[in-house]
Amino acid sequence: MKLYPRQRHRVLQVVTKLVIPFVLMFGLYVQFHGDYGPGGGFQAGVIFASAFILHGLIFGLKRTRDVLSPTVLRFMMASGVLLYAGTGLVTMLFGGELLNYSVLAHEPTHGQHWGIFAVELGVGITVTGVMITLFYGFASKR
Amino acid sequence: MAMNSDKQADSGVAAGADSTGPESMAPLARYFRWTDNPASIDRFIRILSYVCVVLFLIDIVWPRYTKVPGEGLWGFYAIIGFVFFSLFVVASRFLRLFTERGADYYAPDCVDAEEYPESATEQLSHAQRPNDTLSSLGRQMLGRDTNGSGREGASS
Amino acid sequence: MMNLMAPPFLYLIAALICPFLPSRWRALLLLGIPVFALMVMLAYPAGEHVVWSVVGFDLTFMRVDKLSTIFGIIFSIAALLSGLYAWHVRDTVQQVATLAYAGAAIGGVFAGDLISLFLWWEGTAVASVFLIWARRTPAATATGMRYLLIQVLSGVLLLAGLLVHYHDTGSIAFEHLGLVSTGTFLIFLSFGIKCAFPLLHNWLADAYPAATITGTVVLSAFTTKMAVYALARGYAGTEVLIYIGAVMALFPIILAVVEDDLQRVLAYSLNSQLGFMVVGVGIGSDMSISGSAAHAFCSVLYQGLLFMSVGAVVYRTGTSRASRLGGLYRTMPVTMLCCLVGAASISAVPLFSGFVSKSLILDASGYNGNYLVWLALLAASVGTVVHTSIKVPFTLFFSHDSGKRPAEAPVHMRLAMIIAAFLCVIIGVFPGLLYSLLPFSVDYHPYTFDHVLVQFQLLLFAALAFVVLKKIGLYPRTVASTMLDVDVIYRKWIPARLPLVARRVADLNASARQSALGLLGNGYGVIERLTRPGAPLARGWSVASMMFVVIVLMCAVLVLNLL
Amino acid sequence: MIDQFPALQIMVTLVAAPICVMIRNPRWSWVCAMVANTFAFLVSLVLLDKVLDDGVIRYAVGGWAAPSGIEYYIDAMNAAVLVLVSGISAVVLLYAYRSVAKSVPAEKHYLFYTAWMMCVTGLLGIVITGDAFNVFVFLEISSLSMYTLISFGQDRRALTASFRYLVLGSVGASFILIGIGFLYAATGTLNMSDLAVRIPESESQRAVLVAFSFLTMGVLIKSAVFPLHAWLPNAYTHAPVAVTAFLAGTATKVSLYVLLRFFFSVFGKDYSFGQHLLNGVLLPAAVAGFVLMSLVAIFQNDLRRMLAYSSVAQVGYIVAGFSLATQSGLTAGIVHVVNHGMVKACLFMAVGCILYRVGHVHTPSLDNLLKRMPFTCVAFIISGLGLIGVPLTVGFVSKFTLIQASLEKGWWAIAALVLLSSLMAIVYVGRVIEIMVFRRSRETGPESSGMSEAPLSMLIPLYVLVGVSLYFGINGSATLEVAGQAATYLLGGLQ
Repeated sequence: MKLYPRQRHRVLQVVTKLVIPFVLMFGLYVQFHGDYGPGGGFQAGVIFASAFILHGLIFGLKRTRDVLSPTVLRFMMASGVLLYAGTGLVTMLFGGELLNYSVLAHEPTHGQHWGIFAVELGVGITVTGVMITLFYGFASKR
Repeated sequence: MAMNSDKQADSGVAAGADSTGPESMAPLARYFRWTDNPASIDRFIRILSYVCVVLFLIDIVWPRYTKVPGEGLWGFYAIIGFVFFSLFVVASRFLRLFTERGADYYAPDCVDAEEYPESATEQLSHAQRPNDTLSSLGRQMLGRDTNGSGREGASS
Repeated sequence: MMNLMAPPFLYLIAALICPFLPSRWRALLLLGIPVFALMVMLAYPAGEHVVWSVVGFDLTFMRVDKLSTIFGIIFSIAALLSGLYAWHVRDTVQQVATLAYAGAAIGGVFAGDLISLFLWWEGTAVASVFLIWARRTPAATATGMRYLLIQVLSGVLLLAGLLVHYHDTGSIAFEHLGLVSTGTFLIFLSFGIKCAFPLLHNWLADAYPAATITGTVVLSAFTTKMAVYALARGYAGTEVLIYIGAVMALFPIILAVVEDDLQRVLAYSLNSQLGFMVVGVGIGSDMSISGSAAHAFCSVLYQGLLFMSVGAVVYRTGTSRASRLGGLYRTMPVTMLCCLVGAASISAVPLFSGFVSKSLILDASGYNGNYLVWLALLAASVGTVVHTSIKVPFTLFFSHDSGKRPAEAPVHMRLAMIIAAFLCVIIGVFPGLLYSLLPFSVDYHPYTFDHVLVQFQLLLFAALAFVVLKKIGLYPRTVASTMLDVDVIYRKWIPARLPLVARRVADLNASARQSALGLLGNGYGVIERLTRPGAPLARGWSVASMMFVVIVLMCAVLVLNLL
Repeated sequence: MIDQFPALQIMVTLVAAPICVMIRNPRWSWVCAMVANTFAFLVSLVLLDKVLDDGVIRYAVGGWAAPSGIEYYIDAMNAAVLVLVSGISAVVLLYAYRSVAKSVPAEKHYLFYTAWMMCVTGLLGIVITGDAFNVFVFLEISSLSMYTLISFGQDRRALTASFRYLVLGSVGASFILIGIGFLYAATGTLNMSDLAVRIPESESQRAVLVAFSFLTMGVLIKSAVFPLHAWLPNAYTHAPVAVTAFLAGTATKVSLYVLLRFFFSVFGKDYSFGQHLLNGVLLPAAVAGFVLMSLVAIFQNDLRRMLAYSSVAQVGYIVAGFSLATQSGLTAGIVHVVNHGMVKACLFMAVGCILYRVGHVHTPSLDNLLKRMPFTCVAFIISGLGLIGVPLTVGFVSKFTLIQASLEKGWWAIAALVLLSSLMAIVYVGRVIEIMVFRRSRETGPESSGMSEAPLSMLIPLYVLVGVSLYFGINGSATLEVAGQAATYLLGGLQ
């Protein structure tokens, strides 16, 4: 399979367009349901990225880049890490140890919930960004 | 005899250069003029011999205190003195056969081979200097001597 | 600050300021410092003073007891007399060297530990060599170099010995050492060189005639006596010293009898006198040690006196060759009389100083029961008569008339000689004065009838022998010549054979160097082939080979650990 | 607030990294990195001071207590290494601005500083953490960013060098991971203090042994001990010179710290050097390293390459000091970690200055450089003397301690070889100095006559570090005391 299809695979294109929202949706589910069921930021990030990778495979790199430019990706990676680290700093600001979420809210359980949520979100964003960047990187090599 | 011939041979050389009269001698030295007279020397030797005989005889009549065996023998020390003296002389003459070399054997790195540096000596002849008087001695000692020439710069 | 007032340092300070004074003041300094230092010295109570702690060692610079004091006193007197004798000298080098040398020697006898002893030991070597170089002739420079080499060798041996000794015992104290270990043996050898043991004595006869006139007088006083002191301090009662001393007393005599240079004759006689002292040290009884100290005391005086009188002759005639001198009594009667006093002292005529000191050693050796040694010393006494007492005054002042009519010695020289002669006689007449200074109190009366009798027998029969030998023509005439001594080995024989040896060594060196260089070159080649840029060791290894190394090493670690 | 410092130590630079990415402006991202790094340095100084006063600091991340949670553990040993890493990083970063501006395209600068910040974070994290697996995580962070940093090098050889390092580094990291895995399997814990307690009690000693072997190999690869050093010379030669200075001063040193931590704290001295034949591998490797690599350094014509091989040799000294496994041997090794870090960073910074002005560092062509770049050359010479181990320099302090330690243990041959290798150091440093100072310039054109000193912003950091190293050379007891305390901690195990 060629990565830069000039010729059109109609079936694939149509199916892809149908599938991508569901993939994104599932990614978000895995992301936000991670603290209750199987899942978490890493897996969610990969799943989320896979949607864009699929898009890139089918419609070509150029069009995907139009959707999600490398600049945005870089920003995503940085902001994900920043979100993670920021959470840690905030917990320290609240007087706990690094990443001790219990201090984030009045009740430790709530605090941990929020903490995990933020951290996982950071991981998810970063992983998404990294995955797509890797794909761009390899795909752009001739 | 040997001394006599030595003296005669040398005085011939010396006579021309310097007078041997009493006036060229230091006053003190005049008491020793007998050493130049062979007859006086013979007398001196004779007296020495008599004294030796007397010393030897005393040894016979005087019981000496001894601390070393053999020391008490008659004339032990006399014999020792005579015999060892002769032995040393003979031995060194014998040694000389083997060890004598020319005066400049070690030249040039031996002081024997070179003259004594002029600057370190003050070669004044007695004839150039009058006899000392006490006052001249004092002056000399304080370095105000006017007789000697070039004394001050002897070796500075 | 008061520590700097210790006598040795006084001398050194004087030596430091000496060059900056006008000439007359320098000569005065040479007189004043010994007197002042002597007073300071006598003011010290017995015990250890001026202890300086340097890098963990306590260096004792003033160990005052009777043994060191007697040497200190005689060294001060010698410094004073030689200062007076050298009144005419305007040579700053000599004056500084004299002060430094005397200071070092006095420091040496007051040193309470081996390290400070070593410092003074080298100090005497370095200071004294300038007295030789001050003659300023090429030969004197060469001789001085030889002298310095030997003296420094002695110092180096002392240092080595002291290090070994310190390693063995952990102590640097200069007390009785005894010949017990490598360290003490090295120190013994070092003392032996300065004391001119037989076969180590060459420097003595080599250097003394080479120094300046006053330099010779100074040299004769210090170095050897300091060594005698060191032996008495460290090796009293060492038996081998008795035999060394006996040989030492005897053998220079034979050399001296036929020697032409009178200064060298005196050097040999000095060596012979040292033999007496060494025997005394070797016997090690209170009496013999005292005898050695007393003999050293007297020896400095009469030996100095003899050197001064010969020096005065050299000063006036420019030579000390017996073959060129004779009949000088006519114009140098005072010098002659002083020389006779010195001769009488050295040959131990009663009423002169040698008599009261030599008898101590002779009797001590007699009581010690070593018959041969006693006889050897007796023979050496006779020998002294042969080569010094008769030969020096006779050839200088009487004998055949050389025709030279030099003026009498300068006044200050005469004064110095007269004082020395006076001291010799005073000691001879009142021996109690000397005996009260001795390290051990001795109950000894030299003036018994027996003793005076045998001494006169000995001396007068020796004189008789001289007369007889002279009459029959056996007594050796003085001839201008050089007598070989053992130093011929390193002055003539070795240098003569050196070119051959040197060529051999050079050949060997060349071939060895060639092979070594070849080897080195090959080794270098191998290394360079391994390590130059791009060579196996210096190449960037490929990933595969790196992985190979990792795997091999991993296997090695696993195997080693799991076995 | 001061309780939070262990976390701040790594968080500051970690946060700075994404901020750099967002800023995207070369100058401001540098400023951001610089601020963060300076702050980290101050934090490490405070920590060192606190550790020396009050003893060990423990910090439970997330509030989870030690055996189950991740713990930051700081004793004299890692406090010293923290100061070294953050300090050298700060100085070199200050220096890097001009140096990088010339060699790296401007649009990539922010990425460069980001990678730098990540690398510092990783290195500090390795040092500060008390959790074995966390060590691996931070090791990966630092390694990955290091590969990136190296690949910023000017020519394409930098890419191959980086790639080789990547391969070998990954192998090393995997070995470490495998080792940690085995340890976890054998003991059921990842906390280092806990491991130290549980390893002797573990029932599967064979697994522990395998873990030990893998860990050893992995760390040895990362710290470039002799036969496993092959990645280092190329990487050091082709990386941007500021990166080289930074890496030479910190990266291998941190790996050596890990070695120490595992050998002495986790497995214990008796385990590492007693019943096992580690000496049979480690010491010969170290000795062969410092002898052979010094030899190789003599023949190098590229200044950076020469210094790179010399670095391998110095690692040999350090490992030799460790393998003596005595108080004084360890002290020597630790002191040399710090001292060599400073000296090598100085040397590479000086080389960077030369590169900045001359454009190459081909040794034989640097003749008469002293005339043109006096300050740089003087700094090079001072640091070169430190590398040789001339008295009054840091090199002397550590080499002297090492020789003393080996004599103390009775291993005369080691002492002799150290001296021999120091002689070689005299040769290879002396050769450069000779060329710089004494050799007459062959061409007397206008180009060689004028003075063209490196910019102040490069010289000042260089001289700051030279001054610090001189201070520690003259006042050797300062570092020796800290190192001695660290050695005592290590030999006594974890408290």
